[in-house]
Amino acid sequence: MDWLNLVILPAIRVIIMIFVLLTGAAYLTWYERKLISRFQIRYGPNRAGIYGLLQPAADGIKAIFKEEIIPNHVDKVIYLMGPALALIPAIVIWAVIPIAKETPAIADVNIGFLWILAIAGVESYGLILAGWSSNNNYSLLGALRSSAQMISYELPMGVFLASVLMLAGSFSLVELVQNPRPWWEWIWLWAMFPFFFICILAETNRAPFDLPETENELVAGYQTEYGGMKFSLFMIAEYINMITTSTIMATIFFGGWKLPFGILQNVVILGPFVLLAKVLVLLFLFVWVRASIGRPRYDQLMSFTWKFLLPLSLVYMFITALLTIQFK
Amino acid sequence: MALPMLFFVLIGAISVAAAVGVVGSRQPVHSALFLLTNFVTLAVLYITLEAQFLAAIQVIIYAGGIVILILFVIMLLGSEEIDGDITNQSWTGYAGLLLGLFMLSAMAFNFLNAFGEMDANAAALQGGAPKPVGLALFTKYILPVELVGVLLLVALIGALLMGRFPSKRVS
Amino acid sequence: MVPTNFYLILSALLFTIGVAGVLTRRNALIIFMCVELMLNSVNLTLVALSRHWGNFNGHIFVFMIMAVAAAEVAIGLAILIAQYHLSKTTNIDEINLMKW
Amino acid sequence: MGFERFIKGATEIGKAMGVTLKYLRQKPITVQYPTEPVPVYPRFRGKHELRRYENGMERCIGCMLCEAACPTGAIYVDAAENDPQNPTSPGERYARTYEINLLRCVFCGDCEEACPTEAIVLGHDFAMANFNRRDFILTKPELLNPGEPNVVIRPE
Repeated sequence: MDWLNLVILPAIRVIIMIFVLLTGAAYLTWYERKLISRFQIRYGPNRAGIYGLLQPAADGIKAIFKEEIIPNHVDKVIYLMGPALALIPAIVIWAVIPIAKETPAIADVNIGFLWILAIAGVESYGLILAGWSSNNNYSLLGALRSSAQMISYELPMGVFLASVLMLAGSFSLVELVQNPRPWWEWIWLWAMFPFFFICILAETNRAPFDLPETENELVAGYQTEYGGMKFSLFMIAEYINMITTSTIMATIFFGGWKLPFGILQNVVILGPFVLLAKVLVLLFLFVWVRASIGRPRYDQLMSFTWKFLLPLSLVYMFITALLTIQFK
Repeated sequence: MALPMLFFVLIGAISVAAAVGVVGSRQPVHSALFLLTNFVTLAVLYITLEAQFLAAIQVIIYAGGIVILILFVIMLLGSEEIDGDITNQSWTGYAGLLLGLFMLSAMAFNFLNAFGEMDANAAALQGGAPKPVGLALFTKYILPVELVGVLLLVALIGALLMGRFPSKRVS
Repeated sequence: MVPTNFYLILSALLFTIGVAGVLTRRNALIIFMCVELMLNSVNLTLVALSRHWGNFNGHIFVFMIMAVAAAEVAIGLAILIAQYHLSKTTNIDEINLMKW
Repeated sequence: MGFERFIKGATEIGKAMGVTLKYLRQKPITVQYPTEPVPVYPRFRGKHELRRYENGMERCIGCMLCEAACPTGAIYVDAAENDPQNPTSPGERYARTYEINLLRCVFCGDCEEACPTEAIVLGHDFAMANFNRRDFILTKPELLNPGEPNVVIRPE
C-alpha cells in the first residue's frame, strides 16, 4: 500500500504528464510555424500529412537519426548534461499547476508559488553549462547573456508573483484558482499582465528577447556546438517552457480551468479543455509578438528591466499591499 | 527497510558523494555542480523534515542564486586548474584532516546515543508551511528580519564597490 | 521514521568534508564552496533539531543563516574578483602580500 | 519624459502588432511550386532545343557560328557533308554531333542570336537537375526531341 501510493501512482501520473508535454511541445512547433507563416502570408508546413500535421513527427525522426557529434574539446559530462538540465526544470514546474477542479497535475503542495520561483531559478543552469562546456567563446558569451537576462527578469517576475500572492493569501495554486475573487482584483491583475508577459518572454528566451541565440552576432549562442537530438532537446525545452509559462499565466490571470462567471464549475472533466483553450490563446500571443516586434539591443534589454520593470513591480507590490489591507 | 529510511539513505549517500566531489574536483565548475547537487539533496531532506518552506527557499537562494553567482565568477576569472603546484607544502592540512576525523567520530559517538526517535511533534510544525514561519518571522523575530535586511543592503553596496575594476590609485 | 541522530551524523559528515576541503584545497573559489558546504550542514542540523523538538525556532535560524550566506557570497565573490584583478591568481598560497 | 517615451513605445508596439494581425487575415500568396507551376515569361531562356522544318529536315546546317558565339565554350559542333540522296538538312552540311554542356552554359542566348537558320533556341524548361555530371551534356537526340516542360507561360 505504501509503495502503491507513494511510488507507483505518482509515477504513472508523471509519465502521462511527460508524454502529454512532449507531444504538446512537438505540436507547438507546428502551431507556431503555421501561425507565423500566416502572419507572413505563407502557408507553412503542409506537405507531411493533412495540414502538415505529421511535420513534428518527421522533424523528430530526422533529429533522432542525425549523427551524434561530440566535439573533441568539450567537457563531455557537462556538455551532455546541458540539454537535460535545460529540459528537466521545464517539465518539473508542471507538478503544482491545477488542471481541473481540485486536481493538480501531480501534487497540491502549499508552496506552489515558491515551487514555481525555485524552478524558474534553476532554469538557467542548462544554458550556462551548455555554453561553458562547449569551450567556445561565442557559446560562452551567449550563455552568459542568457543567464544574466534570465536572472535579471526573474526579479520583477518574482515581485509580481509576490503581489499576486498577497492578493490570493495562499501559496497554493489550487486554492488560488478555487477561491473566488472580487472584480477589482481581476482588473488590478490584468493591468499588470503586459509587464508580466514581458518578463515571461525574457525568461523563456522568446522573440523579441531571444538575444542569447541571436544568429547574426553570436552564431546561435549556447547552441553552437550542439547537433541532432541534443539540439532538439534545447528546442523542446524552449517550447515546453512556453507551454508551462502560458499555463501559469492562464492560472494566475485568467482563472485556470474555470470558465468565466462560474459556468459549469462542477463538471470536472471540462477543466483541462478550458485550460487548453486559454493556453492556446496565450501561445498565440507569444507567436504574435514574435511576428511583430524586432529584437532590442542587449543594453536596452537590461536597462529596461533594471530601470523600468523592477521599480514598476515594486510600486505595484506596494499598492497591492495597500489594497489588500484595505479590502481584505 | 522501511521506505522513509531507504529514501534517507539514498539521498544522504548522494549528498555525501556530492560533498566529496566538491572537495575533490579539479575543475572549479565541477565543484560548483557538485555543490548544486548537495544543495538540492539538502532541500529534499528538508522536505522529509517537514520544512517545505525552507526547502523551497533553499533551492531559490542557494541553487538559483549563490551557485549561479559562483559559476559567473568562475567564468569571469577563467577556471584554470590552479591547484597544480602547491608552493609551500604545509603539514597543517593533514593535521586538520586528522583532527576533523577525530571530531567527526566524537560527534557521531555522541549522536548515536542521544536524539533517538523523533518526537511526534510533527503537527506543531504544520508541515513547515510558509504561513507559521512567516508569522513567527514577522512578529516574534521582526528585529532580526529587519537587521538581515540592512545587512543585505550593506552587502549589496559593498559588493558593488568592491567588484569594480580597481582604480588607478590602488594599483 | 528516520531517527534524528541519523540526520545529525549526516550533517557532521558534511561539515567534516567541508572542513577538509577548506584545509586541503588551494583555490580560493573552492574554499569558498566548502564554506558554503559547512553552512549548509549546520542548516541541516538546525532543521533536524527543529523537527525533533517540534518548534519553529530552528527554521527561523536557518532562514537567517541563508540570508547571511547570500550576503556573504556577494561580498566574498566581490573580494575574490578584486583580488584577482590585483594579483591575477586565485591560489591562496600566492596571495601573500601581507606576509612580507 | 520617461512616461511619454513609455506611451510612445507602447503605441508603436501596438501599431506593429496591428499590422501583423491585418496580414493574418489575408490569403497566403504562396505558390505550391512542384504541383502548381510558376508562370514564366515567353522570352524566358531555359533548356536548349534544336528545331526542324515542317518537312522533318533539321534546321541546323552545321555552320558552327553558335560555337563561335558561345562565350563559355559550352557548345561543340562537328559538321559533316550532307548525303545528297538522303539529306538531313537543306544546306550543304549538317551537324553530325551537336553537344551542349549545361554545366558551362550561362543561358545568355548568344547562340540563338548567331544562328542563321534559327535552329537552336532556348526553351522554357528550367528544371534541369540531374544525378550525374555526364548527363548534363546534352546530345543531339535530346536536343532534337525536347520533352514537354512542366511550365506555364504567362502572357507578355
